[in-house]
Amino acid sequence: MDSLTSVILTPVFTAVLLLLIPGNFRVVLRLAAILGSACTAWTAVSFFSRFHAGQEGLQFESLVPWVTVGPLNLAYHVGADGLNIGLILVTGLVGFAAVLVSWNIERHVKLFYVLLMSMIAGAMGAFASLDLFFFYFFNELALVPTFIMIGVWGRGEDRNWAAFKITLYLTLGALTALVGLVAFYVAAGANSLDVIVLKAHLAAHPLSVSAQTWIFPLVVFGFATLVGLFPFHSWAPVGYAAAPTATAMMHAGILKKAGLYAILRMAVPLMPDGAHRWLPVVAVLAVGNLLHCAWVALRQKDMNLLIGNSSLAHMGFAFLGIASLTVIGVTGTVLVMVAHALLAGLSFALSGYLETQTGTLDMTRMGGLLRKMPFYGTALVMGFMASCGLPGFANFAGEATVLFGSWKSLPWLVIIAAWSGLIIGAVAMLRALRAVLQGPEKPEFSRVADLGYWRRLPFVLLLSAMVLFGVAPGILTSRIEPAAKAVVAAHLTPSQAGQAPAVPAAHAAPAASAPGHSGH
Amino acid sequence: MEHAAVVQHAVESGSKIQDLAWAILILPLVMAFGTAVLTPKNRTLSAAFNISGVVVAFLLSFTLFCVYGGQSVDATPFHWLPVAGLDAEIGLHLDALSTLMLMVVTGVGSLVMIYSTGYMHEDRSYTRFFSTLSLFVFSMLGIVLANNLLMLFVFWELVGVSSYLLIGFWYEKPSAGDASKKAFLTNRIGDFGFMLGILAIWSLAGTLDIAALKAKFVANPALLGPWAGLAGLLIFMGAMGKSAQFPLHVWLPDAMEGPTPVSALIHAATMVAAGVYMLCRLFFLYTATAGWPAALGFLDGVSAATIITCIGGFTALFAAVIAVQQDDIKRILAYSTLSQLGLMVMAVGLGAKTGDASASMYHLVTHAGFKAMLFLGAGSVIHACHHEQDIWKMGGLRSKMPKTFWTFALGTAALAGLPPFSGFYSKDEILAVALEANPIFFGVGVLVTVLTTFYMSRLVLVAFFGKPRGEGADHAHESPSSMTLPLLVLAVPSAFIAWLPLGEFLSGHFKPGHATHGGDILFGPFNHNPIAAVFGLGAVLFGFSLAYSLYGKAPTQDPLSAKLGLLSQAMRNRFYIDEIYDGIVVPLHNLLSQIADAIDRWLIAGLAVRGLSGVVEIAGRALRLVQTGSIQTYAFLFTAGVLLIVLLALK
Amino acid sequence: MPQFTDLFFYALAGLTLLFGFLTVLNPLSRSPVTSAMFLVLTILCMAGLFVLLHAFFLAAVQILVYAGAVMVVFLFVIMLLDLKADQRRHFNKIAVGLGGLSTLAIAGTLVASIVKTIPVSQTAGRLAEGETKALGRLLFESHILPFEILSVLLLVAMVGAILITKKDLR
Amino acid sequence: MTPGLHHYLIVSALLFSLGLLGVVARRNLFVIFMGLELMLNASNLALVAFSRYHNNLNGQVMVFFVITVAAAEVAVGLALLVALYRKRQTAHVEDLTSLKL
Repeated sequence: MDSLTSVILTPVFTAVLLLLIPGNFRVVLRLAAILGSACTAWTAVSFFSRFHAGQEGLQFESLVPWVTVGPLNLAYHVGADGLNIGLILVTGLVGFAAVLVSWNIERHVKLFYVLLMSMIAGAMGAFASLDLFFFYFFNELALVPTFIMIGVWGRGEDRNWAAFKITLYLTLGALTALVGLVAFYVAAGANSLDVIVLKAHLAAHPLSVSAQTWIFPLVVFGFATLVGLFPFHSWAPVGYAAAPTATAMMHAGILKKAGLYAILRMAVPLMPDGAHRWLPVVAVLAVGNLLHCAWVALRQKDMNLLIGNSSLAHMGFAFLGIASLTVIGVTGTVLVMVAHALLAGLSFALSGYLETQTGTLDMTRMGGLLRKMPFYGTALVMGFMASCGLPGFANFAGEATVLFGSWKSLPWLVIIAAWSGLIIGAVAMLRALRAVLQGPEKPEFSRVADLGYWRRLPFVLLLSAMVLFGVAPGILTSRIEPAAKAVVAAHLTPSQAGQAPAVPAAHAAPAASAPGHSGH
Repeated sequence: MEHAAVVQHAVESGSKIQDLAWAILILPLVMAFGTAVLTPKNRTLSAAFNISGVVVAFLLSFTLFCVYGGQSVDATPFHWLPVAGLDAEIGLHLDALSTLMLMVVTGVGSLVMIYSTGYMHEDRSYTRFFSTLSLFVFSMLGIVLANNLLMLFVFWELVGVSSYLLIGFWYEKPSAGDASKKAFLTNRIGDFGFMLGILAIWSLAGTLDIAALKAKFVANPALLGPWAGLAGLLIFMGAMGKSAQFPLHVWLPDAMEGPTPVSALIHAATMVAAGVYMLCRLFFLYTATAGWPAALGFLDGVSAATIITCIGGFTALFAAVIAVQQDDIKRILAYSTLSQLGLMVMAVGLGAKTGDASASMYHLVTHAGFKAMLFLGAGSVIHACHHEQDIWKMGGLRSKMPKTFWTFALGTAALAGLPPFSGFYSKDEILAVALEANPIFFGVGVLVTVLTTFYMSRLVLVAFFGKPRGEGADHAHESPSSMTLPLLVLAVPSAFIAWLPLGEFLSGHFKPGHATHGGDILFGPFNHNPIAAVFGLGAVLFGFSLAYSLYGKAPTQDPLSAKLGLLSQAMRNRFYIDEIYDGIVVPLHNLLSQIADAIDRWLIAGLAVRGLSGVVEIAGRALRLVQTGSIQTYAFLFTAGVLLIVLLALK
Repeated sequence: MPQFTDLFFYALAGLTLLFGFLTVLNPLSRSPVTSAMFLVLTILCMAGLFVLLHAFFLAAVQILVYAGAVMVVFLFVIMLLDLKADQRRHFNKIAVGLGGLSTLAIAGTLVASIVKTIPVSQTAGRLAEGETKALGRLLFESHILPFEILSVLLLVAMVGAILITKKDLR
Repeated sequence: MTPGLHHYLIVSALLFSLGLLGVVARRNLFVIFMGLELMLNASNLALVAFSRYHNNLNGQVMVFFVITVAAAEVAVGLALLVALYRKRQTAHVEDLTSLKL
C-alpha cells in the first residue's frame, strides 16, 4: 500500500515477531531484529526516493477516522511532506544502525530488541502522523522504552538516577506541551486536532492574539524541553552518558527531533502572532545552547558527555533557524535536524564501540588508538569533523543555511552561532581527537581490536548518508523548501513570498556533467 | 601567441574548456578516494595512481592555459544548495589568475608527489600520505576555480582539514598532534571572520557569485556603504588565517612537524598562497571607497587596504627578524615563507591605491617555485642526515651533496632577489609599487630583503660550508634520483620564470588593456623604476656581506646570539607569542568553560532540578506526619471530614 | 391519655441517652464489661422506643437478636480475653479534646438541621392493619433478594470469624 | 407536647454523637466497637421514626437488614479483635501503631 502507515507498521510487526521467538535463541533474535529494521530502513528510503520534490501538499496520505464523539474527533491521519520525509528516512537509517550496533547486549536480548523496535515505530509514527493526538501518543510510545533501557542496560552506577531524571524531565516537558495542546484545541474550537483541518479552520477565523500569546509559550517551551533548549537541557548529557549505545543513538538522534518537528509543524504555522512574540525569546535561549553547552562540552572528560553537550549546541542552530522565521532559516533547521540525527547516531555508535574495546569512556586515559584501530579512527575523525561543521558533510550545509537564513533578522545571534559552531565546537572535538587517537600508544589499551567487517556496516551507512547530503544537499532542500515556505507563510513579507518560487524554477536547469551528484 | 587569435579560438571551444576545468578539479579527488578505498595495501600502485592524477591535471591545466583566451569563462554551475534567495552553487571561473594558479598548484603538486616517493619510502602509512595529498590538491584546486563565495569557503575549510591531516600525519608524535590541532583551530578563527564577511557581503550585495559581485561593484563602488571597510577586513581575516598573517601566524612554524614534502607543497607554495590569491580575486572589494559603521568611527580616514598593508608589512618584518636566530632548517624556511607572505599581502594592500595587485600575484608565483625547491632541498638534507634538522649539527654538505647544494644555492639566490633569478623581478615589482604608493613600506620592503638575504646566506654558509659538525652530516650522501630530479626540474622555473612576460600577463588581468612595460625583460626593472631596482640589489649585497662576515669562517656556534644576547633569546622563542597565546587564549576558554560547567552543575542541574524534586520531597514528608498510626487521629479526621461535608451540604 | 405516652417517650429517650453516655464515658469504672452492660440497657430502651413507634416486630428483633445474641457474644469475648480495666494511661489530650469538640459540633449541626427543617406540628398517622403482617409481606415479596443475600452474608461472616480465630491456622 | 418526628430524630442524632464520642475518645478497642454499635442503633432509630411518620414500612425493612449486617459485622469484628489480642496481648489503641509511617 502506498500510504506512510507501512513505514510505521514494519517495526511493529518486527516487534511482534520478536516476541514470538523464545528468549534464549539469541542469534535468531538478532537476525530477526536486523532483518526487521533493515526493511524498515528500506521502506523509508523508498518513500524518500519516491517523494516528488518541490511539490506542495501531502504525499502518501491515508486518513482513518478513529474517535468521533461530539466535539472530539480524532483521526489517524498520516502523510508526508517536506518537513517529515527527511526525518522518516533518517529514522530508518539510524534505527537500522542502532540495531546493528547493539551486538554487545547480553542480558534480556529479546526485551531489548522489542523496546528498540517500539522506539523506532514510535519515532516513525510521531513524524508521520498529522493528528496531534497521535503525534503525542507515538512520542510517548517512543519515550517509555528509553526509561526502561537506561534503567536495565544502562552504564555507570548512577544509571537509575539518570533514568529517572531523563524520564521525569521529559514527561514534565511533554506535560506542559500537552496542556498547551489542549488549550490550543479548546481555543481553536475546530473540534479536531488534525493539523490540516486546524490550518484551514484558523485561516478562516484565527486565534485571538492574547490567546496565542499564552498558548504558544506553553507548547513551544514544552516541546523545547524535549529537545533540550538552554535552561531545560540538563537531562540530556546525564541521560546519554548512562544510556546504552542504541538508546543514546535513537534518543539523541531521532526522538529529540520530535520536539522541533512539532514546533515547526504545529506551533509556528498555526500561531503566527504567538510566534512573533515568543520566538525572539527562544532565539536568545538558543544562544545559551550555542555558547553554554559548547563550553560545557569543552570541559567533559567522558566522550558521551562530550557528544551529548555538543549535540545540544547543534540544537542551538536548529532553534536559531526557527527563530529567523525565513524560508532559508526553516529549511536550514530541517536540514540541521536531518544531518544532526545522522551525526548523533554515528557519534554515539562510535563511543559505544570505543567503550566495548577500552572499557572506559574517559578520554584522558586513552591515546594513540589510531594505530590499532585505523578504520574506527577514520570514522571517528570524519564523525567529529562533521560535528564541527566541516563542509562535505550534511551538518555544514544545514548550519550554513541557518546562518544565511537568520543573518538578516538576527545578525548578532548569527555571529555567536558561528563562533560557537566553528570555534568552540572545533576546539572540543579536536581535543577529543587529539586525546583519543593521536599521541603515543598506551600499554593499557594494547589489545584493542578494530571494527570487523560486519561491524563496519552501520558506520559506513551513516557516514555515506552524511556525505551524500553534504555533497548534494539539493536532494534534501528541494524536498524541504515547499513545506518550509508553508511553515513561515504567515510571516513572509510579500516580496519574500514572491521571490521564493523564482529559484526552484531556475533550479530545474539540468546540472552540468558533475559526477558524484545523484539525480533526484 | 597573439591574443586576438586565441580569443576567437577559445569562444567556440568554451564547452571543451568547461569539461577540461571540471576534469582538472575532480581528477585528484577521484584518485584520492579510489586509492584509499581500492588499493590501500598496494603501495606502488596507489602512489602511481595519485601521482598520475596530479600530473595529468598539470598537463590539462597547461593545455587549458594555452587554449584559454583572455576573457574569463564560467562553467555552468551545479546548484549545490538550491534554497529561495540563496544561490549557493559549485561553479568554475577561469581567468588569467585562476589558470596561472592552476598551473602552479598542479605543477608544484606533481613534483612534490614524485619527490615524496623517495622521501616517504620507508614510512608505514605510505598510501594514506598520497591519498591525503591528492585530497589537498583537490581542495586547493577548488579554491582556485571557485566562482562564488560560499564555494570558496567550502574549499577553504577542506584545505584546512587536509592540512590538519597532513601536519598530524605522524600521529604518534605528540608534538605533531598538537601542531595539527593548533593549525586547524587557528585557521578556523580565520574562517570565522571569513564566514561573517561572506554573510555581510551576501546580505548587502544580494549575491554570492564573484563575477556578479564584481559587476555590481564596478557599477556602484559604494555598494556596501558604511560596511565596506568592515566586510573587507572580515574577508581579510580569512586570508590572515590561511596565509598566517600576524595575529594568526603561530600555526605555520609548528606546521613543520609534518613531513617535509607536506611543508614544501602546503606551507610554502600553495595553501599559504590561497589567502593572497583570494585577496587578489576579491581585489575589487578593496579598491572601493572604504566606509566604516558608526561604531568604528575612529577608522574613518583609514581604508581597509591600508590596514591590510600594515599587517602585511609588520608580519614580513616580524618574521624576518625571528628567522635570523632560528636553528632548525625547516623553521628558518617557515619564517621566511611568513615574511614573504607578509610582503605579498603588503603588495596587495598597496596595490589597492594603484588598482593593480599583479605585483603580489607575480611574487606569489615565483615564490611558489623557489620556496618549494628550498623546502625539498631541506628535505633531502634532512633525509641524508638521518632526520637531523638543526643546522648547527650540519656542515660541509657542499661536497657530499652537490646537486642538492646547487639547487639550494639557486633557490636562496632567487629568494634573496639576485637579478638574473625570478625573485629579483617579482620583489622589484613590489618595491616599485611600494615606492609609488607609500615610501615607508618601501623602506620595510628593503629592510626585509636585507634580512632575508642575511638569514638565507647564514643557513647556506652554516649548513653547506665548513666542516661537518654532527655525525649525521659526516656520512651524508646525495639523495636518490627520485628526490633530486624534482629539485632540478623546479630549479628551471625558479631561476628563469621571470623571463616570461608574467608581470604583464597578470597586470592585464587587473587593468585590462593597459600594457605596463613591454620591451626586454632582463633589464626591465632597471630602466622602469631604477630606484627600486638599485635599492633591491644593494640590500641583497649588503645582507650577504653581513652574513659572510659572521658565518664565513664556519663557526661552531652562532656568534650573533652572543652579540644580541637577550634579543636573540627572544627571537629564538619567537618573541614568546605562543606563550602569550597559551597564557591568554587557552586559559580564557578554560575559564569560560569552567564557569559554564559550574553554572550547568549548580545553577541548572542543582537549583532548578534538585529544587523541584526537593519541594516534592518536603511536601511528601509534611504529609507523612498525618499518618500517626493512632486510630484516634484517623477517627478524628473522619469526623472532621463528615462535619465539613454536612456544613457544605447545608449551606 | 396523650400525656401518658408522651411521658413514656421522654422517659425512654432520657434513659437511652443516659445509658448511651454511660456506655461510652463511664465515670465510675472503666472496664469494658460495664460499658457492655450499659450498651445492653441502651438497646432495651431503644426497643421501648420502637414499640412507641408501632414497630413491634422490630422491637422484638432488637431485644432478641441485638441484646440477646450480639451483646452476649460481646460479653463472651470480653470475658474470654479477661480484659483488665484499662488503667488510666496518659492519653493524647489534644486528640481526644479535638475529637470531642468535633462530635459536639456534629451533634449541634444535626440537631440544628433537624429543628430547622421539620415543621414541629406534624403528627403521626394511623396504620391500616397490624405492623408485623405488613412487614412480613413486604419482606418476602419485594425485598426477597436482599433477604437471601443477607443469609449468605451471615454464613460468610460465620466462616470468616471461625477462620480468623483458629489457633493453628499457620 | 406529643413527641413528633423531630423529637425522635434529635434523640437519634444525640445517640449518634455519643457513639461517635465513644469511638473518638475511648482507648479500648472494644469500647470503640460498642460506640460503633451505638451509632448503628441511632441510625436504626431514625429509620424507624421516618417509617412511622411517613406510613411507609420500607424503613422498618431497612432496619431489619441493618441489624442483620450489624450482627455479621460484630462476628467478624470480634474475631479480628480476638486474633489481634492474641498476637499483641493488648487491646489498647495506643500500642497498635504499626501503620505509622
